[in-house]
Amino acid sequence: MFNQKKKEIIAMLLAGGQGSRLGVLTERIAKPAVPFGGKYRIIDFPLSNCVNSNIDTIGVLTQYQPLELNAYIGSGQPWDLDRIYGGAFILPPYMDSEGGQWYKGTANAIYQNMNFIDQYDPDYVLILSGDHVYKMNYADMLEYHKEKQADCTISVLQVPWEEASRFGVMNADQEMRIYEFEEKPADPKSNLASMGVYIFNWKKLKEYLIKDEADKKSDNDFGKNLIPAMLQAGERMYAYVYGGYWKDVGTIESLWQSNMDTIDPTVPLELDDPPWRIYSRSANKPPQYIGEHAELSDSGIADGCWIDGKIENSIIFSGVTVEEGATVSNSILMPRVTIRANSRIDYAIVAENSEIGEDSCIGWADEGLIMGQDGQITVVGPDLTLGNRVKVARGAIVSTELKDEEVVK
Amino acid sequence: MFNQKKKEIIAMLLAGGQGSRLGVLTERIAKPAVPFGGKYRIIDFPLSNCVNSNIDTIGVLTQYQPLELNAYIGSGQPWDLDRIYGGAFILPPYMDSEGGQWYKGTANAIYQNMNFIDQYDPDYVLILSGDHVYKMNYADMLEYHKEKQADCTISVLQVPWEEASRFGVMNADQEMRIYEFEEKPADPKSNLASMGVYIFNWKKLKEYLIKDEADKKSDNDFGKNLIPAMLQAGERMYAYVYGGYWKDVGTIESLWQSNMDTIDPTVPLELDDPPWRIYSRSANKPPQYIGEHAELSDSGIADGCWIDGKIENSIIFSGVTVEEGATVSNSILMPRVTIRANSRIDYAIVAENSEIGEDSCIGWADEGLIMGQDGQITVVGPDLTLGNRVKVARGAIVSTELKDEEVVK
Amino acid sequence: MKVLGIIFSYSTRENLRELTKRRTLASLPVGAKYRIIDFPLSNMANHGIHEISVICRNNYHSLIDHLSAGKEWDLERKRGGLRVLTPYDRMAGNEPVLYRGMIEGLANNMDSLHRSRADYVILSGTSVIYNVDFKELLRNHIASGADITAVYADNYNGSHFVPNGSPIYHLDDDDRLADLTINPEESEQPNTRWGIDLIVMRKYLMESLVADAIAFGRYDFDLDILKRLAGSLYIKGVRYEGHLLEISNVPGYMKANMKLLDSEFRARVFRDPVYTKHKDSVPTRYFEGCHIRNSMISEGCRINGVVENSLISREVKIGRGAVIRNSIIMQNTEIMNDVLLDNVIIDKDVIVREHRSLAGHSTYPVVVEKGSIV
Amino acid sequence: MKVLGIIFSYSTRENLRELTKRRTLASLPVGAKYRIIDFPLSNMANHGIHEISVICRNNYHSLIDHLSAGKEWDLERKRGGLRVLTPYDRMAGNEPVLYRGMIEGLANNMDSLHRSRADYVILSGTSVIYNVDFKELLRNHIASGADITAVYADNYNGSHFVPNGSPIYHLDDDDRLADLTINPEESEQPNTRWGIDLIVMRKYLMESLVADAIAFGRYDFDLDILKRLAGSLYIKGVRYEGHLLEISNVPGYMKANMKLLDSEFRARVFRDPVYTKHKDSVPTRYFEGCHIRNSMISEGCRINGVVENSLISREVKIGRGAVIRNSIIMQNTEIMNDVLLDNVIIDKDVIVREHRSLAGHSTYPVVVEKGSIV
Repeated sequence: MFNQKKKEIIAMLLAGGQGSRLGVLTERIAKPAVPFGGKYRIIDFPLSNCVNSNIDTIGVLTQYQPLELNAYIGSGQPWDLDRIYGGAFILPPYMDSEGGQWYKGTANAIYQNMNFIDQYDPDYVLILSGDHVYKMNYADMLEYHKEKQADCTISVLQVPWEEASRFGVMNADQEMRIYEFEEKPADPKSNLASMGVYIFNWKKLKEYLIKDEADKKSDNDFGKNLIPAMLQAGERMYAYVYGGYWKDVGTIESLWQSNMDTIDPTVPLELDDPPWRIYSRSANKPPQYIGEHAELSDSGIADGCWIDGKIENSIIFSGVTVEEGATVSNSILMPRVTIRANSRIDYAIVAENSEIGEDSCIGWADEGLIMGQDGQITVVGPDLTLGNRVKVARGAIVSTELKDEEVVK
Repeated sequence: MFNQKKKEIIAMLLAGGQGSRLGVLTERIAKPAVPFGGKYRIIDFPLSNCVNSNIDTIGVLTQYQPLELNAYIGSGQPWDLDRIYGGAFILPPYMDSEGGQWYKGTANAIYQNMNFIDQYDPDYVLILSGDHVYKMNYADMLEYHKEKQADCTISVLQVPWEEASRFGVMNADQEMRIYEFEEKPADPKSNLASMGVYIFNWKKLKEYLIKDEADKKSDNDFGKNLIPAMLQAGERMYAYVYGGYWKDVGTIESLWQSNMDTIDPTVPLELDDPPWRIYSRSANKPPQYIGEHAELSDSGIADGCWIDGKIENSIIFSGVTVEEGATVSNSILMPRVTIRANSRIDYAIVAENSEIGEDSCIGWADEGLIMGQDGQITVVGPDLTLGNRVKVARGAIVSTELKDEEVVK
Repeated sequence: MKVLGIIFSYSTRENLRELTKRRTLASLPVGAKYRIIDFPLSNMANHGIHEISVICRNNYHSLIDHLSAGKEWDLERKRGGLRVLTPYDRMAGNEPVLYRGMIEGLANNMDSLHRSRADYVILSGTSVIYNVDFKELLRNHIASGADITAVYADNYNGSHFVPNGSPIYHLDDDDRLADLTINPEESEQPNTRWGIDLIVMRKYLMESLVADAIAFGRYDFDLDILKRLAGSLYIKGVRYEGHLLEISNVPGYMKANMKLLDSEFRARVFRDPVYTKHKDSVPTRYFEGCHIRNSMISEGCRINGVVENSLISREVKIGRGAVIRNSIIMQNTEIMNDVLLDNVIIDKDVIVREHRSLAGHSTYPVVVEKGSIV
Repeated sequence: MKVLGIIFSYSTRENLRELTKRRTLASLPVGAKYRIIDFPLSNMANHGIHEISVICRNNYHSLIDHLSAGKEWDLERKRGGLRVLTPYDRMAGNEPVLYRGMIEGLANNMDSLHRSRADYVILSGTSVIYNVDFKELLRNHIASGADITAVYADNYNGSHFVPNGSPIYHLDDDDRLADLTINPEESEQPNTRWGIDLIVMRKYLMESLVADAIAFGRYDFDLDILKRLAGSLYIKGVRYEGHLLEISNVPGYMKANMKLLDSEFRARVFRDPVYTKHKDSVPTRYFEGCHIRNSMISEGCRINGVVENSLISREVKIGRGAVIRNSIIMQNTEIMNDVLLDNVIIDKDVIVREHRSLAGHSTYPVVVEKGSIV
C-alpha cells in the first residue's frame, strides 16, 4: 500500500486455532500464544523460522481469543518484523460491502485474504501453522520447490511406520512427486507425514482457492479439500523431507514432552543456537536470584525468578518464585507462578500467575506407583490460587481455586 | 499484559463504519481511511487529538474493510503511538470459546472489548468516532468531567436552531446537566447537538454495557440505547460545549466542503499549527516539482506532485500529475491521480490512482449554468482510467472506466 | 508541566581503573544485566519524563551503541524522546578540550537544549544510582518557591559514608543552602549532607546561569553556581530518603553490586521496571553438579561449577569444577573448568583458562580488562 | 551472501565553506528535502544491504540527530541495521587527531566492523551521489575473481569533468588497475577514469589490508592501498554508467542541486525511493499572486512571491513581492516581502528581512550561514 514493491515469497501463518485438547491452557488464549521453553511462546518458532529464512512478510490469521496474541506480536519488533515494507500483519476476519464471514477453514482463511497477498505480488506463498515446534529453513525448501518446478511442495516428516496411521500421509514416487494423499490411513502405504507446511505458486493456489470457495460442499480445508483437488487435477506436487525436530504440541503430554526436549541434550532442539535464534518478546525482568538454600540441576530458568528451593529437570519461566524447602521436578512453571515453602511439584504444568500454597503436593500419586511414570501430567490452570496442604493427584486438571487441604483426584 | 500499569484514561475509537453515503470512495476502504486535506486521512484527526491531549492508549475498533486502515495505523509510530505500554491497538471482532459475533452496534463493539479496557484499569474511557474532522483537546474535557463529578460527559456543538432537528440534541439545565436526549427532534428544545464524543467513568459504563447487552431488544447503540438508559436511571450526565471547528464528513458534499475549509483562511481549521499538529503516515515522495507552465493560487499541494498546469482553490494530494494546459479548480485530487494535458476539472473529487485523459472535462455543466454553483460535486472513483475527450457532468459519479469521448450525464 | 531530563554520562570524580578505560561511566555494566545509565533513564521514563538529553564527553562509543534511539526505555518518540548529545569539536589552539564540569557540557549543547519546549529541567549525574519520584520532586520544587532544588543524602543505605569529592551542603534552618564545600576524602561523617548530583530548576534559569558562568570561564556546577550563588538565589536542599548506590571507584563498584544480593534492597531497586537493551538469550541452563548460592544470574548462561555471592551477566559459561566467590563476571565471558576466582571483576569477552586462579580483596578487587585471555 | 555497507560521512577533499562549518559533509542538505547521506543509505537499503556502518570523524552532531536508529531507512533492525560509529579518543601527545583518510577511519572502528558476520564489504564515500545496483555489482565482483572492485566514472552526466583531488585510475586492457594518480585540478579531461569512492572486497581482505597499512603508518586508501598494491592484487576497475552528482565545493553543490530541476535526470535519481527523516509538515500553500516556474518545493512552505529555477526546502516562508531566482533555500528559513535573491544559498533557520537583496554568480554563489539574520 505504501511503497509498492514485489516480494518473492510471503508467509501466511494460521494462528486461529482454539487448541481445545490443551484445555485450561487455551481457554483465554489462542494455542500459538501458549508459553513454551522457558521464555517463548509457540508462535515464536514459525515467526523466527521465517526471519531466519529471510522471509520478512507474514500475515498472521487470527480469529480465536486474539487479544493476547495480537498484543504479543505487536509491531513485530522482537522478531525484526517491524519493516517499512512488509513485516508482521494481524489478519482478523472482516466485513466488506457484502457483509462478513468468519474463517470457515484453513483454505477459506487464505481465500478471504487474497487481497492482502496480492499487494506483494509474490511468486510463492508459504502456508504455516502456529502450533508446531521446530526449527526449519524455509529458504532451502523454496530452493527445492523451484528445482522441482513444483506447483506445490509439502514438507513431510518420516515417522515410524506404526505411527503413520495417525497422520496425513503423502504417497510419493521416487522423484518425491506426490500421487496420493491419505488422511489417517488404516493401512498406510508410506511413512511420509505432512507437517502442515506448504509452499504454493501463488497463481496456482489462488486459482484453487477460488474453485474451492465456489464448491459449497467443501470444508475449505487445505488437507481435506484443496490438496486432494490439486492432486486430482494432476498438478506438480512434491514432498520435501524434513529431517529435524518437529512436534505438534496439540496435547498436554506433547506440550510437556516438547518443553522437556529443550533441556535434553540428546534431542536436536537446541535453543542456544546463535545462527538460528528463536526470538521472543522479552518480559523485562531483573536477573534471576538464587538464594541460600537452592539446589539446581538439569533445568532452564528465565530472568526475574527468585529460587530458594530445589529444581530438577524442569523449565522455569520468568518471574517465578520457588520458596525454601519446595521441590520442583520434571515440571513446567509458567510465568509468574509461585510455589510456597515445602511444596512438591512433580510431572506437572502450572500455568501463568498461579500460586501453590505451602506443604502442598501437585502430581501426587497413590503409594506403590512412581509419579508420572505412566506419562500422566498434572495441570494447574492460569490465575488460580491453591491453598496450603493441597493434594492434586497425578493427571488431574485444576481449573478452579482450591482451599487449604483440598484434595483433587 | 506486559508491564501492567494503570492508565487514567484510554480512548476507544469506533472505526468500523462503512460510510455508505460516500459511495465509490468507501467501497474498498473504511470511512476513517478516506484521504483528507492533501496528506491526511480522516482518522488522523481523532488519533492526533488523542496524542496531543496526552492520551497514549487507543483501541481502534475495526470491522468493515480494515486491510488498508490496519496497514495505515500499523505500529502507530506516525502518531507517536508505538508505546511499550499502551499505544494504538486494532481491535477486530473475534471468537472465544462460545463462538464469535460481529460488532452489532457501537455499544456492543465496546462490550466485546471490555477485557482489553480492563487491562489498563482506567478511571475514564473516551469514546470517539473515526469519521469527524476537528481539533479538540480531550484533556480539557476530562478536566470538566472531573469538576462536574459526572458519570458521563457528552461533547456538544451549538448548531443553528434551524439545523438542530438534523442532530441528536441534548437538553440540559443551567449547570449543563443533561435531563433529556432527543434524536432528530421535529421541534428541538435546544441547539446542543451531540458530537459523538463521550467520556464515561469506566465502572459506570461497564455496568450499563452489561445491562444493555442483556437486553435482547436493544440495538446496542450509544445514542439509541445506552445514553437514554443512563439518563432514565438519573446518572450524572453533563454536556461539554465545544466551540471549535467540527464536521461530520459523511457525505460527498461535506467531505468536499471540509477539505476546502483547510485552505480557507477564514475557517478555523488551520492545519499548520505546531502545538497541535495533525500527524499522518508519510508517503515518502520527493519534493513537488512545479514546471514551466504552471499557474498556482490558493491551493495546497503535497510532496511528489508534478504540476505543469493551472491549479486554483484546490487540494492536491501526493504523487499527483497535472500536465500542461490542464486546469484544476475547486477540486480535490487524491493520491497519485493523473490529469492529462488540456483537461478541465471543476468542483470534483478524483479518487486515488485514477487518470483523466487529455482534453476531458470533469464537472461539465449545461450552458447557462455556472459550474458547481448548485453545490453538486462530481466524483471519479479510485483506480479508474478515463479516456481522452471524456465529458462527465456536474454531480455525476463515475465508478467504471470510460472510453475516449464517452459522456456521462 | 513539561520537564526535560538531562543526564551527564561522565563523572569528573571517578577512578574506575580499567573499567572506564574504553567506556564512559554511564555505560559501565552493573547488576548482572544493566549499564549504569539504565537506572536514571528508566527512573525518569517511569515517572513521566519522556524528553531526555544525555550529554556525552568522551569514550561514548559503547553508550551510543547501547542507547541507540532509546526504544527499550520507550524513549523513541517523535515528540521529545531521547537525544544523545556528542560534543562539537572543541579545541583551544591545538589542544582537545574535554568538558571540565557540568557547565561546559551544558554550554556546548545549548542549541539542542534550547529547542526543547520544556518548562523545567532535572539534571542528573551517573555516579550515584537512586530511585526518585520525579513528579513529587517537581511538585515540591514548585511549591517551595525555590530557584533551585538540590537533592542530598545524609545516610548512605544506613551508613554515614560520604564519597570523596562530593559536594557537601551546608543548609540553614529553612533547608536553604548557605554554603557548599567539597569532601576531601571518602569517610564516615555523621550528619553530613552530600549532594547526589540531582538538581531541579526552570529551564530558562539554567540557560542564563550557564551563559553567565561560561562568560566568566566558570565550569564547575557545584562551586561556580551553587556555592557562588547561594546568597543571591534561593537554593533549597531536599533530603533523599531512598536507597543509593554510589560508584566512583573500584571497591565502591564492587560494594554497589554486592548490595544487590540483599533481597530486600534488590526489591526496592527493582520496584519499578528497569529497562535495558534486549538480548535474545535463552534461559540459563544449570547442569548437574552445579552449586549456586546467594547470586544474581542473567539469562543465556551455562553453569556447571560453584557460584557464591556473585553476579553473573548474560551468556557467561562456567565450567565444571570452577569455583567463583564474591566476584562479578560480565557478559560473554567464559570461565573454564577448575578455575578459582575470589574478589575478582572480570570484564566482557574474557576467557579464563582451565585451572587458573585469581584472588583479590574486597578493598582491592582484581580487575580483568575486557577481551583478555587469562 | 552477507554484505556490510560502510559509508564515510566525511570527505578529505571538500571545500564547502560555511556549509560544512558546523556539520559533516554527509549531513549537508541537498535536493530541497534530503541530506547527502540519504542517497547512499537509501541506495543500499533498496538493494538489500541491511547492515550499514557510518564512520564519523567530526561535527557529526547533526548526523546523529538525522539518522537516529535508522528507522526511516528501514535500518532499525535487530539483525544488522544501522550503526553510527563515532571516533574513540585519538590523541597524539596533546594533539587531537582527526582521521587522515579512509584507512584510519576503518582502523579506529575495527572492533565494531569485526563483529559483523558479513562476507563482503562495500565502501562508499559521500562526496559523489550515485545510484548503483549493489546486487549486480557484487555478482560481477565475485564473477570476475578480482580481489578488489573499484568503480570509476569517465562521463559526468555527459561531460568529461573530473573533480579536483579525485583518484584517476589507469587500467590495462583487462580493466585491471595498473596505476593510480590524483587529479591536480578540476577540469575537463576526456577519457579519464576517476574513482567515485565505491569499493567492493571481501571483509577479511579489508581487515588485513587496513591492519597492514596502519602498521606502516599509511592512511590514504587510494594511494596506500589501491596504488601501492595494484601490482600484487587484482584490482578491477568497473565503469559506472548512471547519473552522478559530485559535491566537493560550493559551485559544485549549486550545480548538483540545479541538475535535479531537469525532470528526466530527477526521474532517474528518484526511480527508487529515497528515504529521509520525516517531518509532519502540512501541504505547501500557494497564495494568490505567487508565481512559480521550474522549481522543486517541499512541504510546509507558504509561498506568495516569485520562485524560479530554485530549490525550496521544508517550512520556508516567502513573502509577497519577493523574487527568488537560481537559489537554494534550506529548511525553516523566512524570506520576507520584496526580497530579491539570485544565485544565493541560504542555510537553515535564516531570516531575510524586507527589501533586502542578495546576488551571487553561478561560479561563486553567495552563502548565508545557518541561523543568520540578513
